[in-house]
Amino acid sequence: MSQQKSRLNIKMVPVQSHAIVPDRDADKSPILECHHLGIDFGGLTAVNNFNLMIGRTEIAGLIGPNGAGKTTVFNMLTKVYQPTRGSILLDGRDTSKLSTAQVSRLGIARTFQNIRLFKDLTVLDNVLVGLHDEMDYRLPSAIFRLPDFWRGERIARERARELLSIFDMQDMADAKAGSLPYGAQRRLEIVRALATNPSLLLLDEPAAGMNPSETSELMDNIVKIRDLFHIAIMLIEHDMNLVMGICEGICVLNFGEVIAKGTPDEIKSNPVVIEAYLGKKDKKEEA
Amino acid sequence: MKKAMSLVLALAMMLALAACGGGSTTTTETPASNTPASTTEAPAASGAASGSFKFGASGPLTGDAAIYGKAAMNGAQIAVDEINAKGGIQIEFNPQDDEADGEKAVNAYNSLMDWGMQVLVGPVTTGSAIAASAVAFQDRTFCLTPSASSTDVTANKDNMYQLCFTDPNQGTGSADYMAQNMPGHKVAIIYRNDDAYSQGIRDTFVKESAAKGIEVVYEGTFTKDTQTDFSVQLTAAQSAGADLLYMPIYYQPASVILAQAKNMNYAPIFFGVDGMDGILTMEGFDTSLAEGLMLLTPFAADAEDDLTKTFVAEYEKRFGETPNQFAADGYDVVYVLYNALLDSGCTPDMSAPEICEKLIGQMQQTTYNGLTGQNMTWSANGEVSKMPVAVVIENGVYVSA
Amino acid sequence: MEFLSYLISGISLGSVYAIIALGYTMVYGIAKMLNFAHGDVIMVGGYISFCGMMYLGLNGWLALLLAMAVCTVLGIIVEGLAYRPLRQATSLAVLITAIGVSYLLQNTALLVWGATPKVYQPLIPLANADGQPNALRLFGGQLSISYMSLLTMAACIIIMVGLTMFTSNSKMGKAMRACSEDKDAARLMGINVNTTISVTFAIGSALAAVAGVLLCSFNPTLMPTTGSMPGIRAFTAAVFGGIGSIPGAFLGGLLIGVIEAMAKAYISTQLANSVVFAVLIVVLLVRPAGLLGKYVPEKV
Amino acid sequence: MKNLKPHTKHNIVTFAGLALVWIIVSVMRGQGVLGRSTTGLLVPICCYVVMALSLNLTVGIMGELSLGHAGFMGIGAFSGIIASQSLLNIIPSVPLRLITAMLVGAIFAGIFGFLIGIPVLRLRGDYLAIVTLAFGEIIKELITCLLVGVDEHGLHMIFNYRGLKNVDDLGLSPTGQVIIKGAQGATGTQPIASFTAGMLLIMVTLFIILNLIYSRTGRAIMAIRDNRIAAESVGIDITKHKMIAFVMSAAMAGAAGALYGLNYSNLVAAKFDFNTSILVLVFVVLGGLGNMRGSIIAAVLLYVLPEALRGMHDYRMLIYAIVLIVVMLTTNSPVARNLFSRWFRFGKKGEEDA
Repeated sequence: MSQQKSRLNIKMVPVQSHAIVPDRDADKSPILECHHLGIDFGGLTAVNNFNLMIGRTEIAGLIGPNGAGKTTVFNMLTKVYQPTRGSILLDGRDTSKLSTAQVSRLGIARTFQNIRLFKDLTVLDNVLVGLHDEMDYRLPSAIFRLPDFWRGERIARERARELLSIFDMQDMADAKAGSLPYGAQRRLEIVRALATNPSLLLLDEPAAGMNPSETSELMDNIVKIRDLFHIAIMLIEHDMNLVMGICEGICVLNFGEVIAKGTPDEIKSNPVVIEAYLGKKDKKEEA
Repeated sequence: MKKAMSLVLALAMMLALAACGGGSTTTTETPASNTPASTTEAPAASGAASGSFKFGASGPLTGDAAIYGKAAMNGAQIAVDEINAKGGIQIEFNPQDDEADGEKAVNAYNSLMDWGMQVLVGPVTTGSAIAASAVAFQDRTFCLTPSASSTDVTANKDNMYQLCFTDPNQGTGSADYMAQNMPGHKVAIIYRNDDAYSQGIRDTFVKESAAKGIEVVYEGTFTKDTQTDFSVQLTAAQSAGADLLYMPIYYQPASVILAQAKNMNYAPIFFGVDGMDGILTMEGFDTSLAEGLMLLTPFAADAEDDLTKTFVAEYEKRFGETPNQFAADGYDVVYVLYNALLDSGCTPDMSAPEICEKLIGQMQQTTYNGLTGQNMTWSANGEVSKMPVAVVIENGVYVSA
Repeated sequence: MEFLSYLISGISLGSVYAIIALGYTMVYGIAKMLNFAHGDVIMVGGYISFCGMMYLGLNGWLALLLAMAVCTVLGIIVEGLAYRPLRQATSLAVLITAIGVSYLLQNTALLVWGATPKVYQPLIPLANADGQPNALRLFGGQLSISYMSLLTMAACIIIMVGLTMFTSNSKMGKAMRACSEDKDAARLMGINVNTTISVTFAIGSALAAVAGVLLCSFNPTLMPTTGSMPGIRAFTAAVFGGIGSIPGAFLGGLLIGVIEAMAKAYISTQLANSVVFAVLIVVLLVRPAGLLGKYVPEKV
Repeated sequence: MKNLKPHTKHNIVTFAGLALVWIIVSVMRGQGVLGRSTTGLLVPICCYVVMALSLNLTVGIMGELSLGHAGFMGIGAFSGIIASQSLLNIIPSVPLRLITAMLVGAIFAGIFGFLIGIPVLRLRGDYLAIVTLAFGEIIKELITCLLVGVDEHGLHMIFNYRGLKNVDDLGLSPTGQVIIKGAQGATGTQPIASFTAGMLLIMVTLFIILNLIYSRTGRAIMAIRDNRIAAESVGIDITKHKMIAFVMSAAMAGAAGALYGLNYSNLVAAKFDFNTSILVLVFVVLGGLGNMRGSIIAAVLLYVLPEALRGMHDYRMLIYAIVLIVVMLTTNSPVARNLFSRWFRFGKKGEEDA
């Protein structure tokens, strides 16, 4: 937990995939930088001294025991909570004065641990809400159904169907989001987040409640998304197979502090992490 | 499916409209449920030709103002039954609820027109009367309102007449009386300023009192929503040194004022207007609170003349309570209308506009002695001329002041 | 001195609002519904005690007990018939049903007791046998506080303290708090949620009866619509103090009464209502959950 | 067009139904089949339908409970009356003047909607509801304080908050005309509202609302309703979109108010109180939240019900109350709903659409 270690960027693994646009190179500049980020709730420090950098096409994992403050980090990044200390830079721009919506427009999209879909809207409409800013017609055009309304809607709908097809969901477009099965709801949340055209996608426990085959499909999809869109992805996950399988860099959080950072192999063998996960006693027994 | 739905939609609307039309026709044979049917003595009639006039009536029978409407309708019903019992041309009476609301008053009026109304008793309250009389003016239906007292009710409408005093009339009357009989008092006024009646009287009173040298030291207002607590207004009136409290308001808030003033040990002379009538007959009212209360009123339920006594006895028998001024007004309206109809030679087979023209001619020649005044006459603009009587309450009864 | 007497009339009026608001806030806190019929239960309480005194010859206190008993039963019946079937429904559906119940009570009262106002005999007569007002005279008679006002204030404080102790100490009170936090969890813990809500309504309605008697002691005219405006006032008071909070309802009621009196005295009697509402709006902007309400941010 | 199939079809049916009703009612009226009472109800029904539609935008689409909607109707009514009465000589054409009045009503109500929206929309849930109630009552009391007259020098206006002034203080010239007399409200208004105007207003309102719903703005508003935090996280500006819905809702209520006010020669501010707000809310809830067609049907049926019950005299409001409770119980209690959904497909279907 030394200052020096925590300042380090998560080590990047070169992109293995068939990237379409390979010029978004991760190493040139980080997409996200957090410096000494911290938040208190009524005198209680939930997260403290959180430092992190994520490369432009990196898949990063944020892990830690329950209550470690992982979701709180996401909430600070998306400004659902206002950090008490520290700064967040997205693509070099300071987000401290921005609201959730503004941060989203700047390029951070997220999903939620407890699914938050617009459940009375159709699947397609959920994605279209994500594409809100893609459509540039104004309210009067909508009310009088002027040509730019039709054009904007047509393009957005095509785009929405395209996005849905990533997860093979185009057939469900007209179903109510609330009526989808659990796994589909999780996928729809990801599609909706992608619709906002993010440069950083935050996934909060994307595999929660999924069976192994669904999880492995999800792993493929996450990598596919990164390769297709050339974006950075940061995920919170308890499924270690998923995390170790696709994350290129991993950050471990415990009691609101970063206790370790590194590649999956480094994390696996890090005694501090093992201690945090399994407890001191177990570790000794193991040794 | 969609077509079916649109059909259902259209059907529902049609049904709704038809139901409404149908509803109004079913009212024909059912007058107020708690009164004997007035139509029983009339031959089973489907039209006006069979010897009965159709009197419609409109007033609030539910809601806050129900007390006024119910009293007026009950009074009118007694008059109708008396007339029908005597034989001759009968009256079919159809009272409708207007909730003291302009919109509902127009609805009630239209419903009565469907029924075939020839003359209208009402509407009872000012706002309703203005709204409904505008429609009646165009239809040429004659209206005589028992109690809607604003000058706006009759303004520019030759078919609209009033039986009660107009508001300015009462304001002037009160100021005159105070200037003559009780000079030198410091006057406080408490009135309800979201009520046309109260505001109207107050406006004239203030104007007149300035001219007549009456000193007004405090004016307090209240609204429908704040008529439960007057301690602030009373404290202010007391500290302004007022020794005469003028209350151009109805009797329920007045009863609260009397109780709260007593509670504060504030005892000015209380002076009310015709709306104050009824205060003594409120169930449970401690009449000692009203001791010394002065009021101008056209009707006193404990007057000793035969007409009043019979009416009060009948009213108490039927409805279990003492009639107030509104009941007397309703009673008089029916008689005035009936007499005027006969005097002008109207017959039940005439249409409402024909009757209206005849009555307009007749009303200015009519003189009527009734419960609410002697030698009532009407001017061309529809206002009644009768004398207000000042009474003072002593030992729980009215005594001429 | 005038200021003091305005203050006192404000406090005594506020005490009545507070008692109504206490009932309101209890029901809201546990059943999570805006019971718009609460004001009309007050009216029923007023009529019942009136009838008790006029027709049964009971004295004021016995009539009060009678009214409390009848209102308690009424509250349980209304809850069981109208609200219980809607436990799973949207809050708006319950709200509209409550409005329906309110119309029902008003119009039933209109049919039973008629439109003519009844005049209520205050619990403590206005004047004693000598014709002197029953009031505490201070400062050589310049300031008089009626015993009725004192009684109301005392009743208000006793009820507030009693309710606070009841909800924090008794078994039923704890069940109520559990239900207000999470009905499903409470059910799993073996609490009978329906019974708990019924008891809440019973208490709320009994309080409404007390409020009815006190309200009518100040405002002696009793009509079928007597309860509606105080009902809305009490709703305002409950929100003002933080809906669901018992001390909040107490504080809110008192403040609303005082603000109303001060507005009438120093701003405009006509706009007194508006001033009360304007203060409410400002308070809610500064404290979005009312004075003593807890603002619970949504968990993400 | 091909992408908008389901709801477009639904909406065309709704409009066709409205047009059909319009034609049938007009024909029936021409034939004299409709009685006076029915004819007299047509304009107020139109006004309440528009009120229900506009409130449904706030409650159903935006998802916030408003208890002060009648306040906007009142603003529209009185500003519309002032406009119409003061333009009596300038715009002699009745339809033109009516349209002007409705526009003025809509604009004023919209402006107030914006001003009120600034504080109101920062709150949530029941707190928002009570503040709308508060504003509704404040608007009512403020209008009660107004004295307005017009003469050749223009409009004269007094804010009579102490209650000590009267129409003489307006300083009107002898030819002047008083439009609003404080508590007595607007008296002597020339009633120019018509059923045609009412039907047109319904259609325009419906057109605007439906086109709003099926656009990016409408989707954003509904997204906020369904999940505020998620909507924010995809970049939706919460305040802006709520404000759009609230202002449009207020403006449409204002237009309805203007039409309503110009249907009667007397109108008092007390009409636009809490009870009227509740009345409209009942239409919306019974018609189904977010279901515009349901709002129309519910407004018509529930407005007509007490009128149809006139024959019941003293019992009619009692019956109305019982009907209200029973309908709420049968449509919302799970047991009853299961029973009903078996025979009565229509109601459920309506809820799913729109």
